[in-house]
Amino acid sequence: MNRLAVNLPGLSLKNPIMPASGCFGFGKEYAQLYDLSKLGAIMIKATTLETRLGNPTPRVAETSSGMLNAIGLQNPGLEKVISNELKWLEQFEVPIIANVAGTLTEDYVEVAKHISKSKNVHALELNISCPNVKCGGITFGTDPIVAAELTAAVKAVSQVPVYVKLSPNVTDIGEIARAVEAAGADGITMINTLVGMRLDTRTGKPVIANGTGGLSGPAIKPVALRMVYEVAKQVSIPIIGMGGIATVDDVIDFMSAGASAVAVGTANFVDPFVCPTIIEQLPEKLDWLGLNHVTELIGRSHL
Amino acid sequence: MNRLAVNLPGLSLKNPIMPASGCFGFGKEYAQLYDLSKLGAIMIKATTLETRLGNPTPRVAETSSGMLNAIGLQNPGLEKVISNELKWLEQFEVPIIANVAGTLTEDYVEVAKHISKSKNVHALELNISCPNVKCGGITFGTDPIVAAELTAAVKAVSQVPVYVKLSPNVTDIGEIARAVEAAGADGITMINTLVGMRLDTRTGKPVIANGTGGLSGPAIKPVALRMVYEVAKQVSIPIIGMGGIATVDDVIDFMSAGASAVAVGTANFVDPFVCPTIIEQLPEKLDWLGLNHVTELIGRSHL
Amino acid sequence: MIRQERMRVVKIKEIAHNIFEMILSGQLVHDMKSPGQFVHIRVSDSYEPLLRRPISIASIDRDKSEFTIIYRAEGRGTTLLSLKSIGQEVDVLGPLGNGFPVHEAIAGETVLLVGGGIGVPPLYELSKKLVEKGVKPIHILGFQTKEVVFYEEEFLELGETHIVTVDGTSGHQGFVTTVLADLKPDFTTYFTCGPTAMLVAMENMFPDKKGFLSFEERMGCGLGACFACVCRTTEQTAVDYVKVCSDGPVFPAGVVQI
Amino acid sequence: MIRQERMRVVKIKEIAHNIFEMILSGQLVHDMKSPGQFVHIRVSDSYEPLLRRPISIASIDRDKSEFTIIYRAEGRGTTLLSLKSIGQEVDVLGPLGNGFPVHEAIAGETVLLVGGGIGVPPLYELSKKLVEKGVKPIHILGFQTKEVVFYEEEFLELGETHIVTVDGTSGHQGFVTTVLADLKPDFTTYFTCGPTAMLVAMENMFPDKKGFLSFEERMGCGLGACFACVCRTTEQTAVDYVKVCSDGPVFPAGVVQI
Ligand SMILES: Cc1cc2nc3c(=O)[nH]c(=O)nc-3n(C[C@H](O)[C@H](O)[C@H](O)COP(=O)(O)OP(=O)(O)OC[C@H]3O[C@@H](n4cnc5c(N)ncnc54)[C@H](O)[C@@H]3O)c2cc1C
Ligand SMILES: Cc1cc2nc3c(=O)[nH]c(=O)nc-3n(C[C@H](O)[C@H](O)[C@H](O)COP(=O)(O)OP(=O)(O)OC[C@H]3O[C@@H](n4cnc5c(N)ncnc54)[C@H](O)[C@@H]3O)c2cc1C
Ligand SMILES: Cc1cc2nc3c(=O)[nH]c(=O)nc-3n(C[C@H](O)[C@H](O)[C@H](O)COP(=O)(O)O)c2cc1C
Ligand SMILES: Cc1cc2nc3c(=O)[nH]c(=O)nc-3n(C[C@H](O)[C@H](O)[C@H](O)COP(=O)(O)O)c2cc1C
Ligand code: FES
Ligand code: FES
Repeated sequence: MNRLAVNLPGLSLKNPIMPASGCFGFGKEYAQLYDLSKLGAIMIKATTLETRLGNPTPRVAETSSGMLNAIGLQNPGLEKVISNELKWLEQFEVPIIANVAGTLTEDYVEVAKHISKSKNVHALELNISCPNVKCGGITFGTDPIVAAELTAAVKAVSQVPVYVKLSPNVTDIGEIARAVEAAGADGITMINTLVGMRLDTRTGKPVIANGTGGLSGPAIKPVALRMVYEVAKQVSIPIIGMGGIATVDDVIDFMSAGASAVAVGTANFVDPFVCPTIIEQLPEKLDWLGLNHVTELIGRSHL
Repeated sequence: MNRLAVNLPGLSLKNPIMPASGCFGFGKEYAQLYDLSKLGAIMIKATTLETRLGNPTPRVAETSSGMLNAIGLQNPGLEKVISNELKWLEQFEVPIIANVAGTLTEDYVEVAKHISKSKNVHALELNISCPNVKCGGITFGTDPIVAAELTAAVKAVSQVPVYVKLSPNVTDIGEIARAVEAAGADGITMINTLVGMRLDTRTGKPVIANGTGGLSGPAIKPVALRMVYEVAKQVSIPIIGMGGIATVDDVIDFMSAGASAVAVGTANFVDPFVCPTIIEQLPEKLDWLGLNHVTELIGRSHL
Repeated sequence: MIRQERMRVVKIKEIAHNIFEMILSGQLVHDMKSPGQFVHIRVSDSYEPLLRRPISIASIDRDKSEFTIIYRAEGRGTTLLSLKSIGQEVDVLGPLGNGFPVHEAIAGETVLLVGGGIGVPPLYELSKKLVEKGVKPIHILGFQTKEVVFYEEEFLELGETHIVTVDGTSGHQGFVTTVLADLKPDFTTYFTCGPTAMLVAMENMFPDKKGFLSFEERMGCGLGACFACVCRTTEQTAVDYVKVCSDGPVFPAGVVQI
Repeated sequence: MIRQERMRVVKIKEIAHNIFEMILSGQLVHDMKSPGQFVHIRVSDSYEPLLRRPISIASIDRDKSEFTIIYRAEGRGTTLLSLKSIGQEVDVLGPLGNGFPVHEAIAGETVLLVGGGIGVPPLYELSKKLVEKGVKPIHILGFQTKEVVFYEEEFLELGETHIVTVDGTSGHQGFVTTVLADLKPDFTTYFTCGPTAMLVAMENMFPDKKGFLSFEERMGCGLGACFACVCRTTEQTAVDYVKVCSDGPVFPAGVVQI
């Protein structure tokens, strides 16, 4: 028995640990460091229809226990992602979750339609929560009706299950979660970054060229955990939790709050081996808790 | 000329630094450490009509660069606050901003009516953003119409200017800010805490007895700064900024983003002398920036 | 007076498994008033960890301007504290709170000092003060296991000392209450510090005795300002609540609802 | 191969005002390929500061498994790094990026090495490698003021060295370009590292020369995965952008839009 295996719509995960979208590129760089087949899955960088060159630099800034980023969805575009990146990833035994972004509903639909046909793409992650682009992104993530419509439109064309990635920058995240569930989402991934800002104390101007950026890292863990806990009570589709995860204890916490699997983002920059390290430590941690299987963790806060 | 003086509705501040509500009690404890007359103002602990005993303990938990609290508005109640606490504070030359809380609109109105008559209360801070009480608090702070109605009701009875304290747990904080401005608010104080959670990794249960708590401290500074920046663009009433301020540089940042004065909360627990220290360092920092007066900082990010 | 001071580490030693004794030097020592008071320590200049850690004063040496703390390196903060080396500075806020009332014991009397685990340290300074005064202490010190027993010798020098471990690997086997039930000591007043379960047991065992208990609660400010460490009181008291940090940590038996 | 290693501090010394030289020991040294590569350093085990800091490799001693970094203690991270002491461990990720192409210079040639401030360090290992090969380096090293000048002797040992300070307190007065305008040196290739303004000046001054420039950009991963450090390229290139961390930090003149 594999004590770490988790089954989710479209995803047969050998363990519940995966790198978060945008924090792992398309895997090539981290493949220099370890075998990507160790991972439960990989959430690849957001893919848009066309090539995107992203925002001007500086694109990142450090904050207390966190960082801001405004990459601006830079990516080679649908075609190249399919023919180069996904193709290259086929050498690993790891399911890919393709993060889909766009400006209009049609963009999302187009990307979803094609990328979901790729052999190793086992699920889509609808990015309706990117705070760093002018149109699309977060605008879809703050209105339950708009979010539901987009979800339904993508579901209609996708060959694989669709997870919707929620934005924490809302008054009531449960409302959005329920709306996308009702619209047919197979799962939820959460949370994306909190909108934040850092100023250059000397000049008074924003450090990030884009002005604002998305806050990630350990600083946001309490907010992410609270939201996972809240949404877990309100939906019955599975949640992939993220936001500040950096240690095996963080994984336990998110799964306890109701996540069925987790993603690690910013922590990859701090410790590039963080994912395999956590995977290695999980069994020992289950022993410590007196649990046989990682799925026993899911939602135990609610018992 | 006092380079640090700032004039705001009802408040003639000798400097723009004040302790934030709930992080300084009613001043007595910190008066053992330094002369409270040094402070620009004092925001006292939330006052409700009746005595409140608050939430069960544990009420606080540490997080990365932050902390969660769920005190639950514990306070001796309106009468005792006026006759004991405010009376005692009269010995200091420092304007008091009274933080007003309640369950129903009538509670707020009643507290505001009486507390605003106290000699040293120069302004009210309407707490429509406390995340740690079941009724009242944050429920008033997430709906612009409700927030506006409450503001107008309190304005109608208050003898002193009314500042409204905004919650960051909303999709569009600018909307709430505009609503309370239109309803007659004299100023805005922001931000209150972000709703968060910490779990005991061993048991999977929340560390804070209340379940969730309010996240404060350096971790939330980027979010607070972004919100101050955003609201400053949308309203013309002054803002008292807060959220993670711990150093003189943080003060510069918040004022640059558009705050006319700032409040220091959690940092008082880390360094009980943080307020006088910052006040002492401010002139030197103005020199470094080549500025004559602290008011020149206000909103320079927007230039 | 409460001060904030960067105090110098004069000594640091692991005296039992994960239990560290640290001696700090500075002026703040001269403001310490009673055994059982505590200090609030910032373990690093980073914001992570952010909050100070409350640690009891275990021993005071006024002549040398030094005092001792004894702590278990357990979570993030105390582990960082255990990594300090001699000569480094530690940011200390204190002395805080109200300690054990030494004046409640009279010369010639026998008193009971009951400590559990990391609740033992403040009893050491207390015992020194009592002995100085001519009071005879009996020490009952409970630990989990032999590995984490500390200061047995030090307490023995001051008076009768009984060690008890849950697994029986050192001293008696059981809990402090096991020893007390066997020993049936004759005493006027008890002083105790340790886990809540032990405090409850003590109150229950000696309902008619004068006793003083030291409490623990999660803290924010440590000064009385934030209402983090509030405990409800029993009906016998005139107030609804007390703050562990500024009203306590030591309270007479029967005050705090436990 | 890129490794993550806890390397030991063998030496740490303030060699100029706020400029520190640190020697680190470990196996990672043996994977270093070219001068101009960098390492990504985690300065503490706390999450605050969170991100690694990119620092150039200033000198390599393969025999001893040691390498040197030289950095200015400026912000929070580098200040913490400057407080390390001998024997402590530092978490290093590296070697990263592509350095200066030593093979572009041929024995007997004269080349120009132009550095500004904390852009000077990587030129030292580069110069050593060039000299080993029989290439003759001319060093033009610019600093703000005398107080922050470092490694003058070390560069002198390798070849002709001109120091220039903005305020004229050491060497020539002015910028590296002032010296270059006076000196009119004869060379085949230039290698440069320093503030962007200096890189721009170099490209403008020698539009027809072969040149290699080392760039700085804020980084997240340091590996090429996060798209933080992207620079737009000029029209002469086939790609739209390059990443400073993995495609650079060194690029041929004319590649990066500056
Ligand atoms: C008045 C008082 C005196 C104390 N004296 C001693 C002593 O002499 N020696 C000793 O070893 N311990 C003592 N403690 C307990 C000590 O404060 C905790 O063990 C310590 O705070 C744990 O911090 P950490 O960094 O190891 O754990 P973490 O898990 O990192 O702590 C996280 C947060 O929880 C708080 N916390 C965790 N456990 C406790 C606890 N038991 N009580 C209060 N807050 C806690 C921490 O202060 C911190 O804010 C005392 C506690 C109090 C209230
Ligand atoms: C490839 C490369 C090689 C470098 N080599 C050296 C060297 O050999 N010696 C040296 O002194 N400096 C070098 N630098 C610059 C060095 O990285 C920064 O001075 C350092 O990151 C500043 O960190 P801090 O903690 O002092 O400042 P903080 O203000 O605390 O830094 C905040 C954040 O901004 C980033 N940052 C700040 N300044 C810079 C900068 N100039 N470039 C990139 N990121 C920055 C930090 O990495 C951190 O993420 C190099 C930079 C790069 C990109
Ligand atoms: C540099 C960077 C780039 C990101 N890019 C994307 C992206 O392309 N698509 C997306 O859905 N989320 C993106 N995110 C958000 C992360 O996937 C994740 O939701 C968030 O960072 C919170 O997790 P963390 O705290 O572990 O980083 C990005 C985050 C970072 C830091
Ligand atoms: C322990 C604690 C108690 C608080 N109590 C109140 C309160 O009574 N009323 C209120 O408006 N805000 C209260 N706050 C919020 C603070 O005033 C402030 O808005 C928030 O903590 C953000 O600032 P900081 O990061 O500087 O702490 C409290 C915060 C803390 C940490
Ligand atoms: S810790 Fe703040 S009141 Fe006791
Ligand atoms: S720093 Fe991440 S791509 Fe260069």
